[in-house]
Amino acid sequence: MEVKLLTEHYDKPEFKALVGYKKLGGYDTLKKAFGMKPKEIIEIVKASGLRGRGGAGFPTGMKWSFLPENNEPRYLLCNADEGEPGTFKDRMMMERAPHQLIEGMVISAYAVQSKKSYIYIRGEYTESYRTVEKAIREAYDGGFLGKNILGSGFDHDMDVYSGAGAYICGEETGMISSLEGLKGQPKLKPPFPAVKGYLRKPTIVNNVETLAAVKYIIRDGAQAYRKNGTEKSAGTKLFSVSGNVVRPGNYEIPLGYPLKDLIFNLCGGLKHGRKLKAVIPGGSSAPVLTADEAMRATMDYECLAQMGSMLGSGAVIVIDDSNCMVDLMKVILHFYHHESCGQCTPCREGTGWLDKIVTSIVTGHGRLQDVQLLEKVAKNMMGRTICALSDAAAMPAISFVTKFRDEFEFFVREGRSKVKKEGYNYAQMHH
Amino acid sequence: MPKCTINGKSIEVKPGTTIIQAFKEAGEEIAHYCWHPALSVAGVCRLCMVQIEGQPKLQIACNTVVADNMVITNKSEPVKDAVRWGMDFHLINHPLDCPICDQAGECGLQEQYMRYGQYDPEMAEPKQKKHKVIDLGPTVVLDSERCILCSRCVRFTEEVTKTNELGIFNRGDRSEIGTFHNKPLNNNYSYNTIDICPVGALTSKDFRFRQRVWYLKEARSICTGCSTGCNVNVYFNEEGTWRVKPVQNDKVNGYWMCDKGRDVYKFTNLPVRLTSGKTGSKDNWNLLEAGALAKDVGATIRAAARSGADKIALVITGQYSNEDYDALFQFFSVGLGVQNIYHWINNPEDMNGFDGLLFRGDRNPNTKGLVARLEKYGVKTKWLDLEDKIKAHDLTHIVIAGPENHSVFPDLETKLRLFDQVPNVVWLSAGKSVAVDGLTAVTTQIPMKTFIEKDGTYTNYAGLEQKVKRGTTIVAGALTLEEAVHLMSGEELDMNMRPLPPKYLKTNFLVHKGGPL
Amino acid sequence: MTSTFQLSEEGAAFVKRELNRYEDRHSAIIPALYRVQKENNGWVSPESVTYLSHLMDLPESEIEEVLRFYTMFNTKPVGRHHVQVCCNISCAMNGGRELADRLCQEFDVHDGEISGDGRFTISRVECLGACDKAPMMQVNDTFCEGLTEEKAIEILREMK
Amino acid sequence: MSYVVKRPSASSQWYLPAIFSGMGLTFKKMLRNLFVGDKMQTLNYPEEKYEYGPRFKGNHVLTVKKDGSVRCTACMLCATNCPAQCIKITAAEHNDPSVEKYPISYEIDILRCVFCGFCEEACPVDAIRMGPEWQSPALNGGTFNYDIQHLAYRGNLKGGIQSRVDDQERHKAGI
Repeated sequence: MEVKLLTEHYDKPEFKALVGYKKLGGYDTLKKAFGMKPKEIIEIVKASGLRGRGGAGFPTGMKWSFLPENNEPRYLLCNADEGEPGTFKDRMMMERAPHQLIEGMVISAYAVQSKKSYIYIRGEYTESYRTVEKAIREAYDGGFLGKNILGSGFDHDMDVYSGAGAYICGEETGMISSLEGLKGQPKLKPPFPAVKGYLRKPTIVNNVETLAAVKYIIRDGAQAYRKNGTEKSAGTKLFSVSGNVVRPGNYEIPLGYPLKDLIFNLCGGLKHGRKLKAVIPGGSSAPVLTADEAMRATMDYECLAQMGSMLGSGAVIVIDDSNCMVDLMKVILHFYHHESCGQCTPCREGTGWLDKIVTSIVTGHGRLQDVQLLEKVAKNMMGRTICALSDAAAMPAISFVTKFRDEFEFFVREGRSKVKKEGYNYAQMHH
Repeated sequence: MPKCTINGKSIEVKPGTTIIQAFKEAGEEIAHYCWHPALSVAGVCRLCMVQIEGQPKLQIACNTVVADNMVITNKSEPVKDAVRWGMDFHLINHPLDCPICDQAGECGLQEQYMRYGQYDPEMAEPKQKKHKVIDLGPTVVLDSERCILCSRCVRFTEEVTKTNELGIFNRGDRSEIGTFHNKPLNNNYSYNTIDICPVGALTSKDFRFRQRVWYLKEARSICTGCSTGCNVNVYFNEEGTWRVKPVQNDKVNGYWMCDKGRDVYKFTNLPVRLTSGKTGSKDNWNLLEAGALAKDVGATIRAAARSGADKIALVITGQYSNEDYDALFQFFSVGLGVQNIYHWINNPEDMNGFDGLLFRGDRNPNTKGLVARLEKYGVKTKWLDLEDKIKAHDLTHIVIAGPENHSVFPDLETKLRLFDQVPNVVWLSAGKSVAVDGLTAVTTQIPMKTFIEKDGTYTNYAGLEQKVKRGTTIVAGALTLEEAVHLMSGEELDMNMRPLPPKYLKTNFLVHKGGPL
Repeated sequence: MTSTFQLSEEGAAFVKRELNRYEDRHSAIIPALYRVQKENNGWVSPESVTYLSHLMDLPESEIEEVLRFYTMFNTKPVGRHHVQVCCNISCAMNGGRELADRLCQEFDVHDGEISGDGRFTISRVECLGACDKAPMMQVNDTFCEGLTEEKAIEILREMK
Repeated sequence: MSYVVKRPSASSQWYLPAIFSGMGLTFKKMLRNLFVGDKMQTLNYPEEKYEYGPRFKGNHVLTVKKDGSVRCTACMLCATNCPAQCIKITAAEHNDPSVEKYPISYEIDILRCVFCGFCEEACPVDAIRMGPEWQSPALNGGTFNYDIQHLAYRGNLKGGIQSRVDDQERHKAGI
């Protein structure tokens, strides 16, 4: 069953504007939060077991407590650079409930004692940018931002920043670089952003959904939030389901929910009586699950990690048996080739190499050793770079090749897809 | 002081030392491209992988600070494998045009591939095509295909010169180093980007295709282009000198040198050198062996001095070594009692100029040494006195220890016209000059050796004395100023003036190399 | 590179404002480039970068680095309408690539180039975050979702 | 060491029979050479020349590209490898960036050459080969310094021998 916590009022258009939002209980939690000490809030968030919703799933309260205890100015950044293929939840959250995000951010900013925050929205989301910018203006007018918010003595300024089309800016240090007006190239860690981030000042970067969830944790308390989800994966999460299902879209479900139910109940199963072939459970960088695995999987951090995949950003891409896996591999690897920032050698050269290998396979020029080479190159890209993009390209490559090796080998041998419906014909691509 | 173990060697390092620095201190080899001691850490080549005991993932040595009791190795199989693949990733899109690449022979890719490479490349796909032979201004040629995007040059223009000409454009494997629409890279330190380029992506226009590096020998010397005295290696072979490159010396120049200093090799080469002694005047020159000529002219001067040392003037430039000056003063000031000693300052206006990094307005290597000696011998003359004396025809002889590097003496011709008014001119210089050949006075030209052909000490702007050893001989017939002065004073040259390195004295190398006879 | 580029007065004022809006002056590069692109028929020319460099007092190379890094800035002229067809995984599974081909054929234009009448530039892009309504395309700033080939052609036909 | 000297035997002291049999052989050959000339054992050098097999390592040839220009990239590996140090190359910048470097002068001092073939072996682009041609007479010393004109375009090469390594093809193949 869907559990609508964050998305409770999403179908009400008035929720978007300040008036409607306030009517539906908006900014009440902020008042409540100002009644608490910042440390208390951090403790509650820690107790709630909230984990980052952007991809890595790092415990949020723990991240906040990494900030050095000093009076240096610190920043709170909201990561709304939703670039992971298959993910579209943040866009919906910003377009339908900008104030929910702002409220969550002010609470979080109060908790970490930051006086300035930015929402970094990916460039393609022009609608989200306009909505959020408008909402911020409303919030300033309503006294929820600016000096001495609600008489609490807490000052906070918020601004939006638009990216300009780079997947890598979804990586937190890449986003910081981009916000600093540089190329969005990830920075070396250490130092971590919590110590030296935006403009070399302590910085907390959280995903849209994480920050919005903070509001509900403070409103209902940690225990109430924990009612949903599992022991280690608490709360609800939005999943963006796309691909070959009847009803694709965003679904808020408690963590630990069976993937099978998500696909076959909530999303109405597969189209045209097709058979399930594979599922990518957490955005294109998550290793793929075979149909068998998908039937057993539950949507929480542990189960998917155990299956060798990951929850990631919660983008569930459902693949039915009409698709050629080699063809999809080409799409995914082309994406990472296109998006590698070009800093670290293994990723810069490796993503290009992988793309070229799989291209020669899909155009019928593959050699049998190419299948093995894909795996070998991918393995040697893992864990060798500054950020995780290299791994993000390597993991799907390894999982596709190991789990669907027969399809790859068939393609190399026969020069055509094993699937009846052919994949896209790259050799005849219309330029 | 954290202690750590590097490949089994335990060493103690300063707090805050990174692992790669510790490796260098321990004398252990480690592969790397992007790390440079004088630039910020980029951490992008991913070659300096090390394994730290207790950490599951390999770490890069350049961005990891040594902690106490760290046990670090780069000899383990996972590290070797990572480096092998790292090298392969560097090379899959590299054009491998070593035969036409100027860097071949001193190339980071060649050297490190031989040491750490995979030797069995698996890349079968077409390589990424990028721009080749891009003209980046007066000094640098860029080849994007050879570039491994280590970003050293970009960081150099950002952090050292702060001119920001270079950038990395585009992304992924389409990334290319370059300037904004090939605007020229024309700061005074641009050659340094070529030095720090570990591959042949940036090559020097001045040196390009003129020699292969393996034909060249190198000699440690100093740059005589200005009073900073940057430490350099001069590259030479039997045909002459070909280029200079900076050598690290934290007291003087760090790792860099300026573009103007790169020209110092040019005045040492045969085409611009005075190769034999000359005597006569305009259009009527007799060539003579330098030593004989020095003896002759010495006798004349000594005779003239006996009839009045005030008729003789000595003009000195700041281009010679302290030893040269000592001999000169010993002979003229002490021996002959000449009082008319003048310091020829080539560019009085910007004598104290400084560009904030290395380059100084005083374009002589040893002004400080000369000034110290002028003081020591109590010389307090002004240049204008000389001009007055010449105009009053008070002088019969003028001896000029002229410039080695004529290009930094813009006033050469004006000054020569002045000297020409003295009946007898003795011109000591390394370079040949049309202006000197046009003198109408009775002139003796004695060829001098350049800084690379002699031993000597130079005092830089800060008073630091730097000893320089002879590197090579280009004009065998030339003399050092010290030798010329000895001959002029009537003495003979003896072997002690060009002492052999002690190792040759101790062991006859024929015996040494071949065993007992 | 003979003609010189200049922003409108409001444009220049906007860039000046952006310079002070963020903590670091560099942060204004992206907004400034957006503005230039808007005023320069959808692309950023080299001379406009030089202009921005003077206006913002930042090195040209830094602006160029940013310009070339992000995909949303065009460094070549584009048609009046920039059509971006998503070809990433969810769209690819639902015919995004075929849609791009069809559009290219229909309007007789090569991928990433301007059509003969100057109306369209059609390019294939990566995920735009509308995977639930695949295939989709972005025409200028607007998302057109849940397309069929016919529907897409119809939408574009109506654009002048 | 001691030597054993064979004393002439009594029969060999009669030398006339041996002279006549020797002369007989000479005349037999002379007559045969006069009337059946194509079976002659010797050549009328220099009017006639002996052709060696194609694998003979004689005089050097610089190969050319399809457009007829010299294939050599002036990498100097041959000169470096040459034990006799008889190769002298001067490199220059080529106008075409895909060629980049080429020799403006390439000289082999053929009198110094020891015909070891190391130059051929060192060449990365099949620019220098050693051919079956071996006669190198000349009237003065300077002619023994072979330049590009001689090495690549001498008359009997008929416009040059084409190199097996083609840059343009390699570029197309993405190497």
